[in-house]
Amino acid sequence: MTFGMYLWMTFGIFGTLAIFSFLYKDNPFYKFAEHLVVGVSAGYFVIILWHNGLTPNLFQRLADGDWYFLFLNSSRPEYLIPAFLGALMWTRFSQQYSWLSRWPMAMYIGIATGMAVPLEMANRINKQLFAMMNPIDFEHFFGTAGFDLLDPTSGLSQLIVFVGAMCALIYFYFSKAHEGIFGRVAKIGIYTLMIGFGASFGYTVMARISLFINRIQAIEAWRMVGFDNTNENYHSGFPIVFWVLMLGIVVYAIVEIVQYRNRPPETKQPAA
Amino acid sequence: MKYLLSAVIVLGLLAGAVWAQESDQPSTAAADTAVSADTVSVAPPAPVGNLRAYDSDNDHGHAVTLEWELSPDDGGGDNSVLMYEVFRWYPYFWDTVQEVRAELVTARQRRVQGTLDVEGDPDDYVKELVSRHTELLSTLPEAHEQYPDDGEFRLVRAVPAGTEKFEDRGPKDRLAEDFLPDYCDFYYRVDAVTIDESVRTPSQIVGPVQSYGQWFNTGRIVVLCFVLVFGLLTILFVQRARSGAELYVRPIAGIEAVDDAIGRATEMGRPILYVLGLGTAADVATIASFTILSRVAKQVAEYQTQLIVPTYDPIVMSVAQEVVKSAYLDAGRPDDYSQDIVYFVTQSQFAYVAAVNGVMLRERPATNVYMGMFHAESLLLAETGAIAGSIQISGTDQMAQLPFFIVACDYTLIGEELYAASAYLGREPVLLGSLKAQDVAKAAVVLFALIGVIVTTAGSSVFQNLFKVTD
Amino acid sequence: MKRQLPLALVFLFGVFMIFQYFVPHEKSEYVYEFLLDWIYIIGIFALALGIWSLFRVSVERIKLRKEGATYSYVALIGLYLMIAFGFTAATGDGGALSTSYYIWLLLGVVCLALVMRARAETASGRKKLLALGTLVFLVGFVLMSIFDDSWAYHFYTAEGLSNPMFRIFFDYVMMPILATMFALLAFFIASAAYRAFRARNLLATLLLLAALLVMCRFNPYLPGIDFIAKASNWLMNVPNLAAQRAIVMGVGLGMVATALKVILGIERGYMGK
Amino acid sequence: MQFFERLMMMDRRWVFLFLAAVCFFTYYVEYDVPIYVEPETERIYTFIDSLPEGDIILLAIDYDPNSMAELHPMTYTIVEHAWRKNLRLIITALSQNGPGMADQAIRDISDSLAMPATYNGVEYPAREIVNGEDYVFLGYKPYYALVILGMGQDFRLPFPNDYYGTPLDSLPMMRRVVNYDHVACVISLSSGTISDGWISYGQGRFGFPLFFGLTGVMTAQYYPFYGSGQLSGLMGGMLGAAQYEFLADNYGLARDAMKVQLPAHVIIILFIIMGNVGYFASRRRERLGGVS
Repeated sequence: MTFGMYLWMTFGIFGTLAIFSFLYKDNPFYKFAEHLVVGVSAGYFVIILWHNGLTPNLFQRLADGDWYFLFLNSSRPEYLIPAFLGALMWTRFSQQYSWLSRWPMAMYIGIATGMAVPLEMANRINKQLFAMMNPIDFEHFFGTAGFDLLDPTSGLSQLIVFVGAMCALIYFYFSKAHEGIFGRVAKIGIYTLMIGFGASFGYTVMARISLFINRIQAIEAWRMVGFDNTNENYHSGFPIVFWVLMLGIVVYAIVEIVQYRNRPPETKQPAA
Repeated sequence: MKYLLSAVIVLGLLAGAVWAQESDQPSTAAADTAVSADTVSVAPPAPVGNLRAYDSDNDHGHAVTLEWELSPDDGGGDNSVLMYEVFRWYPYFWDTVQEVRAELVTARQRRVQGTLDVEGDPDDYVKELVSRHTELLSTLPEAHEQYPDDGEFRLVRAVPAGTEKFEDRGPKDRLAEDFLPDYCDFYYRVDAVTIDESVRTPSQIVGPVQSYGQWFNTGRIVVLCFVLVFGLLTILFVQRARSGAELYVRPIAGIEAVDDAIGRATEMGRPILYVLGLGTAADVATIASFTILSRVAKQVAEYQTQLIVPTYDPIVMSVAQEVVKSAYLDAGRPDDYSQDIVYFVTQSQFAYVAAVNGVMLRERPATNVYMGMFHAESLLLAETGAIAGSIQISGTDQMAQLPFFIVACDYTLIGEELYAASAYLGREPVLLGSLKAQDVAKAAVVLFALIGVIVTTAGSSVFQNLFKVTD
Repeated sequence: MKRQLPLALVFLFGVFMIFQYFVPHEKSEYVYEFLLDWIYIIGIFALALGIWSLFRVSVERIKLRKEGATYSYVALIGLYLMIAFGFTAATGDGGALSTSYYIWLLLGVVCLALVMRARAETASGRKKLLALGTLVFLVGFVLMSIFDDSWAYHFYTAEGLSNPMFRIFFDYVMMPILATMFALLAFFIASAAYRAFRARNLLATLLLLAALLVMCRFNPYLPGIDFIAKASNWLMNVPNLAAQRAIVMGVGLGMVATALKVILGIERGYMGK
Repeated sequence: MQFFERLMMMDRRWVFLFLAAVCFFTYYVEYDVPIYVEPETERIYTFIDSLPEGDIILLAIDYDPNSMAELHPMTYTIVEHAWRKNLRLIITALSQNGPGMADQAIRDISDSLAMPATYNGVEYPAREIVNGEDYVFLGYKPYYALVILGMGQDFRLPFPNDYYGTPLDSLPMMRRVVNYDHVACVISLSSGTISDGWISYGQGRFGFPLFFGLTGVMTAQYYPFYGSGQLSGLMGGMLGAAQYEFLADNYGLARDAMKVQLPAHVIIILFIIMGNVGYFASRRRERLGGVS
């Protein structure tokens, strides 16, 4: 880990802390990091789409033609059409020609939705409907290995899955008001849905916390590099950089506390 | 009938050919066993039974399926069969085609790297090679008809003992090494092979069989029926809706909330924030969101409240501008529309959310409406909205984000209710027609599932197999 | 012409793509892959639309000196640097970039800033001065790139992707900031759990109870953890499965319906009527 | 009820500070978190564990760096387990900015395999990992749906040569390996969209055993496919990774993170309960006509 790379790593940690400072309030460090990532990620997309998207799909195909013939003499001139249509999309900016951009957009949406219709019907409806018709196993109704209410493979569970899915589907039935028996069936349906959402809620909480832990591990790795004297190009600069950043945080905290303490009374920070 | 006749003749021919092969086979085998006298001399296994070959169904061609009965010595008898080797008859002409192919592939690669040193224009050299290669390929069927002379059986692949079915599938790419041409007569032979490679027994040769692409995939008939019936239902209900038939749609809690939330915003004189989510213009949730946006924009234009629509995707931005402009037109206030109501922020998910959060904290909108496709940032939006003290109405079909919207927002449209909202709010007879079509389809699905479970639990899986989709 | 043709196009391509799914023949697959290539290219051009719009919004903020205009500079410079890194690479396989490369970059940044300042400047005298300054730096910028052979532009081949600065900006600028934005959610969940997640009605209560059951599984020191773990596993495999299956089917029908409406020209929302 | 009243009005930044402090503190405390293993994860482990030596597994690292936090532990523990058992790996990375990260992860793991590591007292013989014999890294190609379909015909169709540019035929491991029939199973680690591709274009079409590693957010959504048999196993988020690490007796990133997951979840559970108790208390007082 060279010193230059360690400086970049410190900048990465600075970016992390700048974004975390959003938790305190929307401060200049956060705005700087936010706009920097907006610009850099936009630039990154331009490069990735140029090198991975346009070059292999368009330029290399037209490569064996010559630019002064507008690539019409290339072995695959038909790729000029999507290029032209793509350029047509840019008429969006001019007021009077913006209707021209509707043709490529119409093609884009026509192809995308046309592809989705049979695919969604096959994968989401047919296959799940087929799975819904699996037989309910009445011999092991209360658990495959002896009496066990909580056995997911028992007949009872299969029955609950079937009834729950049916009622949930009926909840999404819009042609009949939810009253009487129909209302009660829809009620069971929305209850099943809520349990389903509760389950994915629980998993999402775990997911978010592991993202935060990942940030702790990154900061920990940065600290260890700062004091790792086994590293061959280690010199006193490493800990200095570490302490400079730490000092910066402390100074910023003090400035904020001082500002907070003697702020004018009427602009008391609303209990956010 | 035609096939039956030709099959019988061929069989007669084959019996002769096999008998001829049979006679010379043991002699070589005997010679080998004599040589490897020290190893345990394994008796040649019984041949594979009634080998059948036919074109693989429901594919784009370039594939032939072989089926056979296991040789009695595989699993039974003296169990000496280790594997089966599949052979196909290749005309020698095939080797010349392969040479031209290899030359063309290397020429192309070198052309891309610019190291193709050939007299004259390298592009023309490549184009000439391509035309020669395609011309050779077109004469392949004749070469295959010269069976059995000037060609030989070559190993395609070895499959372990116990397999009764093998699919000889080649890529459709003409430049691939193991390209399998369509419409050529193929002849196959399967050898039962023992541990000692040389001790084997060939089956009788089967053929001619041609591989070709089908024009309809029978495995997907069920999907086609569902799509066609659903399409007809949609057209039928839309016609009825157009002809003014009153179509009932049950009230949806989340949708009423949108109307009185706009009223609240007008009283308090604070703006309305409408977030179209992270989907592109082709995503169904975003398209549904456009309709709700046009309704909200029309009401906002009438009440002259401020509307803010930060967008994530360029096409969605341009479409939303179009939608809001026509909404202001319909409300009779074209001059109130300004280019900056709908503006593009960024293509990066979290930079977008941070910017929208900034707007929420600065502008303090009375109502936040989140309709469309949302991912991990949904909670960030809902939480900041709660801090800014606005009424929040959300709707998405992304199941992973719904739990957060349900517990953090005042009203949430769950999955399909978003699509129903665009029909209900838009009050377009046409959209209502499509919604009714969906309802009928749902009722049908529920019915089929009910019958299916009863029938399959009673023991017969006939009804269930009606709905089987073999890709 | 303005309205009928796009609708006809959507119908034509939509119906073709629907029936293409049922025709496995090689020719239909060839057209399928061909059309997929087309919308891939059109999609890329459309994205250039987005970048242009971001550029326009930033430049507008700087020109009108709106609040926070300095941050627009940061965004523009970030955009410029990333694009500059993506299209240039050091000659020779050393990959190390010479100092003249960094000077060239700096010239570009100064040029960009001066152009923005010139556009935002109203007083004509200063405007001319700034314009002159921009010209000088621009000439230096162009000359540097021509006479400096320690690095070169690569538009056709993808050496730019292995430019060390491109990788550094990806690893140490983009990734930490974006990852931290995700991590913010852990805090928002904590504060939302405390303030927003209310058992307002029976539905929200059911949701919270199921969530608490699933979350308790992480704490093996709880009494009766075996029962909780078994119950939570049952909850995932039975009620959750039923709910998700209904949602998958419901959403599937919704997607197909909306897609059909678009193809049949019933739903024109995306075209803005 | 003043206590809850004050708690409700408390500035939310104290909540952040409290959570951050607890997480940082527990990260440095050494204590072990026992793991309860679920059948969905166990089926993946037992399948890989039962594979004979030299079998090939297709590992699809289809995630981007922003969901690396949860899926990297899975990659590390599965690859290490497979190589410990002398299995061979074909690795693909079908997400746009994933290949660089996947390539770096492979180098990391092969270095750690080279050391005669004694993981928490478990003796493992050191092994030299050779590209082309123990693993093949195919890299990235756009249109993941077409790539999955293409690999069903032949790996060489979408990937004539591997990520490093060497043609597939010159790699010793790839001789006689053509498509999914020669692969024991496919394990796809992804955060959603590409997983759907593996279900409909991969398993739906070619019928190989398919296992999934998913981010926590997407796990619940894929249980219907586990229920209908299209998926043979499922690992959900950091917990799934920790369970696999526990089974493979390889204390790694996930077990390390579980130390922090435990208190964090306790805090959030407490907050939900406290928030709701405060909410009901204030509502009851309102109904009694007290000061709202």
